[in-house]
Amino acid sequence: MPRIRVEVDGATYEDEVEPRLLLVHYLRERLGKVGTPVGCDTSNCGACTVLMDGMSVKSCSVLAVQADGSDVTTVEGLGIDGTPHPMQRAFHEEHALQCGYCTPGMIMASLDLLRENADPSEEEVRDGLEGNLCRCTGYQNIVKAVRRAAGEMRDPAEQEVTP
Amino acid sequence: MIPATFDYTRPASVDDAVRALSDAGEDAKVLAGGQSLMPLLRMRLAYPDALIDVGRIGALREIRDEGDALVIGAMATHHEVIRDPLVREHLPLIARATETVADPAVRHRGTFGGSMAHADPAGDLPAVALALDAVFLVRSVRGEREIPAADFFVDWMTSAMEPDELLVGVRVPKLGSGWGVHYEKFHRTAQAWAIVGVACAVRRNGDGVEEARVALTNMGPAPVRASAVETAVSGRPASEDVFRTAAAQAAAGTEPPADLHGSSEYRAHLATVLTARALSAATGA
Amino acid sequence: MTVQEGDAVTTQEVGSPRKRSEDARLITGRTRWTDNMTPAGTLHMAFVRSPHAHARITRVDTSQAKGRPGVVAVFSGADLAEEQGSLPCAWVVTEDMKHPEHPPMAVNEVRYVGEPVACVVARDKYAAVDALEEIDIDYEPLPAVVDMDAALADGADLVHEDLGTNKSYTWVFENGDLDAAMRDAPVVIEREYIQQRLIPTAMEPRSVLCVPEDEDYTLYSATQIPHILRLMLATVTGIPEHRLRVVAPDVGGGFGSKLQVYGEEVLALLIARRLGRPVKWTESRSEGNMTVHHGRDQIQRLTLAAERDGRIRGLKVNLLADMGAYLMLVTPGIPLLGAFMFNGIYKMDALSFTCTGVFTTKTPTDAYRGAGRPEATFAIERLMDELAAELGIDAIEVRRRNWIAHEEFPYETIAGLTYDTGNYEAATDKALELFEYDKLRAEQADRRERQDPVQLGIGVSTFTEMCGLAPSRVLGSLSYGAGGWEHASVRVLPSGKVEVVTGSSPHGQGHATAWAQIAADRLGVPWEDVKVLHGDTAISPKGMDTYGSRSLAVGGVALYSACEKVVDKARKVAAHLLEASEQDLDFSGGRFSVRGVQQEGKTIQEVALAAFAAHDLPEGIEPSLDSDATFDPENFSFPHGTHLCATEVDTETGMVKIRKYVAVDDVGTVVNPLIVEGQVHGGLAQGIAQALYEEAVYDTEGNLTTTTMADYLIPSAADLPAFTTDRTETPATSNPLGVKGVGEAGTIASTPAVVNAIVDALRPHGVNDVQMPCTPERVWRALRGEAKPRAAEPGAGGGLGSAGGDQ
Amino acid sequence: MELDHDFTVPVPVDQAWSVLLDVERVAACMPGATLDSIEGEEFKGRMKVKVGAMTITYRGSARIVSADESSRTVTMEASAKEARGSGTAAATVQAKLIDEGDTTRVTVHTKLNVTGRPAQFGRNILAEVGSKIISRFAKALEEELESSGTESSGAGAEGAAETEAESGASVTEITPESAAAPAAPEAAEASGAPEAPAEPQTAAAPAAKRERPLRVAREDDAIDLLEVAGPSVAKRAVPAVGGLVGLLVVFRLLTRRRRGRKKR
Repeated sequence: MPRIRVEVDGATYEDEVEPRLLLVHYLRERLGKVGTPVGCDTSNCGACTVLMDGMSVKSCSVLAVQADGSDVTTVEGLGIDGTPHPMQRAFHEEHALQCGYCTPGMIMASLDLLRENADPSEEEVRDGLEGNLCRCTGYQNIVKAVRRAAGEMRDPAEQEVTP
Repeated sequence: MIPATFDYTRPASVDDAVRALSDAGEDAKVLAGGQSLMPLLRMRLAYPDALIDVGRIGALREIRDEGDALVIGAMATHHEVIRDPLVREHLPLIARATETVADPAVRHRGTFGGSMAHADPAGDLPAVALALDAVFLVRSVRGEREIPAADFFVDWMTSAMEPDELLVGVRVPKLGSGWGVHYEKFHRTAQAWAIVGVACAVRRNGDGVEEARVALTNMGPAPVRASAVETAVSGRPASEDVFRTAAAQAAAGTEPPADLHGSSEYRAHLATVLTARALSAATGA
Repeated sequence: MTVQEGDAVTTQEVGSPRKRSEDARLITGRTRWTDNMTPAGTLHMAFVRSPHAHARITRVDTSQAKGRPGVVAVFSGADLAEEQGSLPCAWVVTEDMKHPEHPPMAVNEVRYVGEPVACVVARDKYAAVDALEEIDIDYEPLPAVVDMDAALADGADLVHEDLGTNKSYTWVFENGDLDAAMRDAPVVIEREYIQQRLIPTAMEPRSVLCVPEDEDYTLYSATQIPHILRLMLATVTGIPEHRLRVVAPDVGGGFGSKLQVYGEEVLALLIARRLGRPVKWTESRSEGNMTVHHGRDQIQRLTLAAERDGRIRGLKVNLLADMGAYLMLVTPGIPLLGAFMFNGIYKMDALSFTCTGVFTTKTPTDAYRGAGRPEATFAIERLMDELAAELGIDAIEVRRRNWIAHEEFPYETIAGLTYDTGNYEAATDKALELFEYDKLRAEQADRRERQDPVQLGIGVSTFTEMCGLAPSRVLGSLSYGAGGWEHASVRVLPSGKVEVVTGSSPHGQGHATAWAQIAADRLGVPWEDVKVLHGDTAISPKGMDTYGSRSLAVGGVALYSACEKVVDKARKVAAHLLEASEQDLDFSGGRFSVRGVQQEGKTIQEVALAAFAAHDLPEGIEPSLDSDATFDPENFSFPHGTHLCATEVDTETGMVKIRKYVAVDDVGTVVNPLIVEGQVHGGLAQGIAQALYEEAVYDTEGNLTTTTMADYLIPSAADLPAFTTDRTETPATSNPLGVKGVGEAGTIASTPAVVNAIVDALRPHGVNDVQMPCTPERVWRALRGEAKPRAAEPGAGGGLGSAGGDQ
Repeated sequence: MELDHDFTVPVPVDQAWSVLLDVERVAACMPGATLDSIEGEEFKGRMKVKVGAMTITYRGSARIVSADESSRTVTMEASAKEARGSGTAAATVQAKLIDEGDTTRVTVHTKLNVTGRPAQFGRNILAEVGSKIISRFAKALEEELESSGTESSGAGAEGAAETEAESGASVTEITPESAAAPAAPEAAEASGAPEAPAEPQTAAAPAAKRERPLRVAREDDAIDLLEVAGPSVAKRAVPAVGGLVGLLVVFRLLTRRRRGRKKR
């Protein structure tokens, strides 16, 4: 069995895995990182979205062996010392979740979206989240939350640039 | 669902990869970005004996300028292709069409070459390759060969590559100046496959059309060039009327599939409407 | 309890947009989905499912699978036949209803694609799924029964040979003289509408974990109904009810699909009992699409008679409702929930409703968001637009001429319901203003004039619905197998903190937040001091669970009553402590004070501590303020509203784009506007998705071809518009909170608004219907004047086998 | 799914009739099928369908359920299960011969019923693959019937030709620059020459692999896992083969193939 070394949410893991083991199952069943759920088997729903080396991926469509040497961030790795990440906070503030099953993936996809576009329009947010399905919210508040988080995340950045 | 077992190798070079592919036999599959293969594995519609993961071969990821053409490494991700300055400058049609592929997370993993080798008639990129007269660079232990796009897409999810061959890159001639491009994708939801897509490149000469390339997505078991349309617009004024008349022949000679998402008849109709729109968009008419 | 009492309450929490307390764990991934739990020793189940729509099982060979590494046990249906019983149907709608046996795992015959046939239990999921390939099953195929009309024809192939018919029941409701209404009616409109089959698609796939402990079993399940499930599991398996504990941990959406007693739940329990180890099963999405009960699937044959001035005389409704292969928990009753809604908000002289439940070799249908009411609302709201078109009257105006005026409430409808309150005028006026109706009508005229390839259509839906299921006496009269009450209890802890226990079982709605708001107001304690407990039969022993927009309108009111009882008890203790008479005490802001002597008082926390200490309690008072209450509503609640939708229809491709959507809902008193708005948004998305995207499609041989999300199209953010939502507020008079249900309203209202808008855009082209989902191809075909083909042609976004087999 | 094919073969009806009754020969027309055993009237075998990355292997049996000489109608049934999944495939093939003197008109009515995963997608795998397989079956049957008229002429040519002419042509067509199959392009261009495709087949091994036609494994033969790849390649290639010449090629090769039965 191949041996992999992965950093997940700041901790390093080394494991022997079956080649066919999906990254999401590795996270959930081997590492106990059950914060990332599985919602489909065709990579449509996006519930399992995590960041791999900073970029969003659907962890049901990546093999654990493919993540060898990578740095994986899940929803559990966001925030510092129990303080939620601005994106998490915005989802709460804007009531951008109901059942919450899509939320981890939605949050991770939203972070990826802001990595490339710090100030997205409503339409850009909608397009950017095309790969993440939610059945509860009708997306309206998700869009609001992402734009709110974008605003909050831009501010500290601006402060850094203009000391 | 869960994939069945398979062996896994991760060669470090193209040479190693083709050797591994040759050794593994015909039931081995190349794992590129895996964004089409993984669902098939998970649904157990595919049972490869072995996966040869070419994801770590840096050389396959390069996009380089060869003067009158770009060579896009097979493992360049959709994400990289969309943002590549060379692609954006010389082959904007590829960038445009790639933006419509799946969703951002899939585009981070999915690769240019993988989409081509998968040869899905509903995939957006094969028609683009066909429209741009791309040439597929294929390697095996037996050597290297080049397959023109017109010969590469053989049938429903079937390319001209042999089981022991690896797609290493795609050489796409630059369009040069005077060309306008557009990819018109028609689908019911953002994530859905194209019911029909039209890849279009038009070179204008003043108010007229000098040359046009039109290729259709999902209008048959493989992408097709709408050559009747190309001929009909060449040398004519770039006007909506001309485009509409020419596009009426878009479906000529095609065998569009009938499936849940559209009947053959509807696809044939769509091809005409979308082709006219693509021509207009490409020429700014 | 009276309304006046309710009015007296200071409402600082109720009505405020509290951010949800549930969110903290959901946004950080510290969730408790059933699949997240894997106690030591857990075994994993996987199922072989029928590939046939209909077949006899002639042989099941599990021997090879048993030998696979990691496999602990393999069972066929025959192996469990003695103990597995039959899955329950709690709603015997007529005395002669045909009600077939429904083994959790098929034994002799399979009747839909996806029906479980054998089961592997292994050390992990991977090993279990691998072993499925080693199970060898022989089938003798039998004819698939896909089309409802064909299923009812003489000599039709039978789904259940022993029943001798594919008809489960015919249920009739009639009021008024329909013949008189139809006779010489100046306007008669006849239509056939198809309610396509839908797959509920909660984001969390079903999952069940059963942990045995001696003779006791704890079953964790992604369910909406832990209480009902416990009773039903006991009934089906014979395991005594008190030995069973059912827990609904975090549940990722339900929309009716988790209002069910599923075979996998029964089997997990039986197999955990056999093996003495925890057993878990989680479905994959493609498995779930085949086996989670489906929704809708009706053919509606409608005749509306009206006067020339647009006034409705009467409506005749003839329904065929696809039951699928078996009757599940409330399968046969779902279409009947619509029976009383076909008249909508309108006055009419006669209503005749006939529904025939039909067996087909498809996944059973059951509740899906709205459950019967969206179908009825669609029918009447589509007919109102057709009537307007027929008479050349504006679609709003024709409704005005028929709807119940606000001063006419309470109003007994032709369907025999008493609508307590409502103000259709107010909601409509507000919606028209927000929508800029006249401006859009002008644009529509302009586009028509210019023969713009993109036409604009405006769709109206002035809906109401009955929810807050349900008065037990009504359920009894409909032969439903249980009551419709709900239970709540309130525990005031020694420190003054409060635990609320509710029999409602949330799966995303936000009960923990809203219930705390209600309790905080009633008890005068800080919102943060209230903890809401639910979803575990060991913690919340009584309940009727969550569906039918009932949680707040029934469960919330039970809580209100329980809080009243706490205050009554506390008042006695406080009076004693303050040496005042009860009548002289005021209770406000959580403090009892002696009237006229404001400085003398006891907070409810002080009273709670005193009750706990019990050192000095009045005679005959127990040392506790804890109280519980059960509320059985006297009536349904009737939320209503006006939804307006503008669509842009590309006449060249048939593509529909929603340009603008305005929803003004009246859901009575609002406890938490944030949550209400969220419910409306989500409801709209699902209703719009029925109109435009979703359909479960079977081919002629009964194969479901929409088993994945690549084919069953759930809209993403990029596919839906931004909604403009607002409210009017007419409190319900049927409960002291004045609340009405809101969970299903958006779904019920929006579907006809969208389709009306599409038809409105195309009406100048001679189009008066587009079948749902209104795919580009269907719109295109409608524009070409093609009659609905009944042939088995693929495409059009749909195929065969969904409500009627045409497309 | 029901499919109809109709063709005329240049052999008298009696001769065609005898071929139709030979299950082995008829079953051999199913592309990608391998015969494992013959038990009385029942033929057991398997069929590997490979389309792009997808692979489905079926195991099953075929037999003649009725043969009515008076109406010259043969009905054959085949049923199979997926080797690794729960799905099934069943086909009822009714072939009817109509006497037209020196020639015989053949109508083939096929009812194909596929269950399981291949039938459970909106992208119609079933239609894409199933209809093409059946079309190729009908085509092969046509060729088999035609070959019956000149069976002796091809006898003895030991199995070099493993591929139908049309597939040979298609292979060469799609891999014109295959370094490993240098002979292939010539073969394609020379497809008019009856013997031409025979030679490159062995040389062009990797190329031919994807496009192997049916072979029947004898009891004394090793079991051969075969596959259908790119089912409509044949169709695309037909124009390249062209007209009567093409048919002649087909007929010769098939005849030899039947005699050859050589293990690959």
